[in-house]
Amino acid sequence: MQALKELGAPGLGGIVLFVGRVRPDRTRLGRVRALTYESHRALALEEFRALEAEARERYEVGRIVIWHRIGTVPVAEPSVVIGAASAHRRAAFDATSMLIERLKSDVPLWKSERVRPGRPLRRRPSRGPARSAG
Amino acid sequence: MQALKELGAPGLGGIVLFVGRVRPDRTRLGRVRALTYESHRALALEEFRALEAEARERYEVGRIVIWHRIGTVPVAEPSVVIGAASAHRRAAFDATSMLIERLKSDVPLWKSERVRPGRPLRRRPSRGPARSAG
Amino acid sequence: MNRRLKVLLFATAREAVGRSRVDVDIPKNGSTVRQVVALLARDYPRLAGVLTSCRFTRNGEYVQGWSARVRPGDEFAIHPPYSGG
Amino acid sequence: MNRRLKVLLFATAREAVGRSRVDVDIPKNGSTVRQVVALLARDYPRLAGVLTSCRFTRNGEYVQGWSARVRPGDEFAIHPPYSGG
Repeated sequence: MQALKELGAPGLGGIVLFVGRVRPDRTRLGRVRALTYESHRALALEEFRALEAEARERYEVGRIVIWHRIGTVPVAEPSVVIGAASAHRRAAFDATSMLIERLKSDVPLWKSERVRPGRPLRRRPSRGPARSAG
Repeated sequence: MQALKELGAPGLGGIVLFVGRVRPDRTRLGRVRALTYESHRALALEEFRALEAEARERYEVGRIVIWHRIGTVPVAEPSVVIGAASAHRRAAFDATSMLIERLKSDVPLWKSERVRPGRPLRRRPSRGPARSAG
Repeated sequence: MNRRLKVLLFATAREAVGRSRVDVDIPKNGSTVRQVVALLARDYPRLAGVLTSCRFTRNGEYVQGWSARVRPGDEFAIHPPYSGG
Repeated sequence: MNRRLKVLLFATAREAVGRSRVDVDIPKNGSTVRQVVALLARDYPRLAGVLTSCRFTRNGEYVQGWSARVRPGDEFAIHPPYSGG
């Protein structure tokens, strides 16, 4: 995966990667089949830079990857990838965890649900011998 | 990467992956160019199973991957991959972090260093005009 | 003389207005955030309920307080609560 | 009558002995871990310094205490401190 390659600087022993994927949650309107993400692009990129700088200041990390898809992301596909590489694994865990928390609270990104409307559960009128419902 | 595929069960939104790689550390004998790992194989696999069971008991995790190379692993290549997938990212972070800590303390695995002996720093006897050292 | 304020709308704010951008006219010496927000709430009633939970930015910087000023030519953005990830 | 104890050696223990497995003869009614370890330290003097920091297993289970018993046919393993990852 591309993120792993970008984190793969020599000398950095520990890589932690967080991958967030679209879950097929049930909602009032049906089951989520995709999420659509939008962003205030310039500001979101600025926040990514600020978060990366803060992670570097707080933790002894080398490379950092912050990546978020915009547009429609089908269920089970990744919407966000965050990773940090460091000489010591604790720093990579802490930085990655901080970055995903802060991405959710501080970066102008929004999801909206694209659902498959629930079909009512009903039997088809049957004629003749019983058949399994389609 | 294979580990990400194995963690990719539908319904599990958060995947955390730890990748540990061989670092080109300096030692008394020279710079590490590879590590060689050995294991008490049957017992190590048993410990992997026990750790996975413990992670499941302590954290709300779905799939878990624990993978460790045995034999010679060159510098910069991964020696260990640990991952957890869960509906909630905190559980995946905690399980992955616990698993790598416990792998290091509880699993019969051993590394030994394969180093490149340091070459003494010396000038070659020069004749005629100066040339860059080979 | 440009008296136009460019307003960017995202997520629920965009859905309430039906567009991702609207332009509003403001006095040439500027206006407060409070006045701009009142103007928008009047013109787009569905937006009113959304605005209470929003953050605002002006030219890519977060706006501190309702008395902050915006000027013609600025880019003013309305950010509902973030939900990335 | 089998009186052989199979001893597996890893990492620094293996290096001290020069082999990854040695067989030692023990009494047919078994022996204590203390006795086995003393026997090995005598036969392989370089192993003595390593043994103090080792854990031991018997047939894939960790041995609790030096008085635990091993029997002919068992697999006894010497584990220096782990260093995986």
